[in-house]
Amino acid sequence: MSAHVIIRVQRADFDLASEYQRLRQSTTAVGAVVTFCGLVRDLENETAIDSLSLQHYPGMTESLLEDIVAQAEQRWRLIGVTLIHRVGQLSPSDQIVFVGVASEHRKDAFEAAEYLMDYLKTRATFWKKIDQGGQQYWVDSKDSDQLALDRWQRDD
Amino acid sequence: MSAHVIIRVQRADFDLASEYQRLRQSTTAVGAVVTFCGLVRDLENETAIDSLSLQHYPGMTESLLEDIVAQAEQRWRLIGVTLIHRVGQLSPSDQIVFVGVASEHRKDAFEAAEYLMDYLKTRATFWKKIDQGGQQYWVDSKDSDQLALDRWQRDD
Amino acid sequence: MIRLLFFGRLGDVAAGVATSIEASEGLTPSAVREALAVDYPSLAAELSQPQVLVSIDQCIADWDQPIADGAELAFLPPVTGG
Amino acid sequence: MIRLLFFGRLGDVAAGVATSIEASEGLTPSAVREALAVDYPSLAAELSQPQVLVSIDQCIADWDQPIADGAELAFLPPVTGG
Repeated sequence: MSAHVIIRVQRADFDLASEYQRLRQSTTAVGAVVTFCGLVRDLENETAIDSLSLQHYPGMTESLLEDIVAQAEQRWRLIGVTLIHRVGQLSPSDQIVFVGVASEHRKDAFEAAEYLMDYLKTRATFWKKIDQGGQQYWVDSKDSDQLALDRWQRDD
Repeated sequence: MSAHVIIRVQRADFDLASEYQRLRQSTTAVGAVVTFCGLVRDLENETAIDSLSLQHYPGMTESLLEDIVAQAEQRWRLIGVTLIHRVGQLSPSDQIVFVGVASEHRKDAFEAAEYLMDYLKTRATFWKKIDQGGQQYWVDSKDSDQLALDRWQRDD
Repeated sequence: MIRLLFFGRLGDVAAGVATSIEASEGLTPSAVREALAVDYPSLAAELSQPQVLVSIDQCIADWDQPIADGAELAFLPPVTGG
Repeated sequence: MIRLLFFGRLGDVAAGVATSIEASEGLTPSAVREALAVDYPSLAAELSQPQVLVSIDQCIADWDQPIADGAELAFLPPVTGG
């Protein structure tokens, strides 16, 4: 069984409702749809941010995301997977990333969605730059993201 | 910190998009929103179903759902939680249940949403009756749901 | 009087059973089940299944917990929502 | 010629650095970094951070992997998407 996979890297915003409807209607066997939306938080290091800009490595990003989805498909029974990541300039509360998974049973959808996010965070070639009161700086990677990933590798 | 909690047991369908928008706008600190939608599957015991009817224990169901959310709030940092469960007659592909969680960081939202579903499945006073080719029968509870719950209790 | 409620498959088996029972000193869910066994042995057998829970006034209760007059006693088979 | 790409904070540090380098027999990412150290010591220091990865033609590569003529070599700081 091969899942219906959609991967997009785009400047435009996305619409949760239409992404959900597509996943829900993948087949009549769908019993569970899990979605994750990541939003731009208002604070970074406890200080308000003005904006965020996201750079990526075109071509490489998409192929890494395809790899990540293929790995999830090997671990869980998935009917549909949608992965959307925005690039360019974003403001607080804007949507950054969408992961949606449709499956027969909830466990597959929950675990695959969390796995996809953990891998995306530590593997996919995106970089965030923050503008905070006119000061621009690149965001540092987080140890917590590496730890989140390690958990799945212990299970291997 | 007390989360914005909405709990509803209703015959009417629900709209993922408006539930998501409410969760997303709980506060400007929201960085992650996880949603789960459970749908009526087309098959039960590998045979097509005609419809499903959901009975519940009015009053007790709502207070059990409040307890479940309160427990999740003790374990994770949550900004918003919405729990909607439908009752009455449903058809294949209809939405049955919605769980939405908003938090600062994704781990809280993912884990709390999965926990809420695992508890709801094994604790909340709902009963499903299936109509399959004119034959009506009550659904048996699943060992897998009890196992899903046990996992959280080991962590206690 | 104690109000009796039967949910899920128990509701089907309890079709025609009285929806209330006289209160009495020290009455428990177990005693109610035994009283029902006189006229409804198949219902009492279903209620004796180990997975069946009872609630008193919408709180999960023990089978030997006393039931106050005016309370609501419900018999709950394993739940199957979600 | 080998195309050079610097992402994230490395892009800022590499401002003004040539976007390509002459190919040569057995050239590796390590050797490219050493060549850059001559004119851009601070960039080379950043590239020596242990978390910096390299990719050749968009596949993660070893620092001592040979780079074919016409390839694309990218220097990648730790990713921070999502």
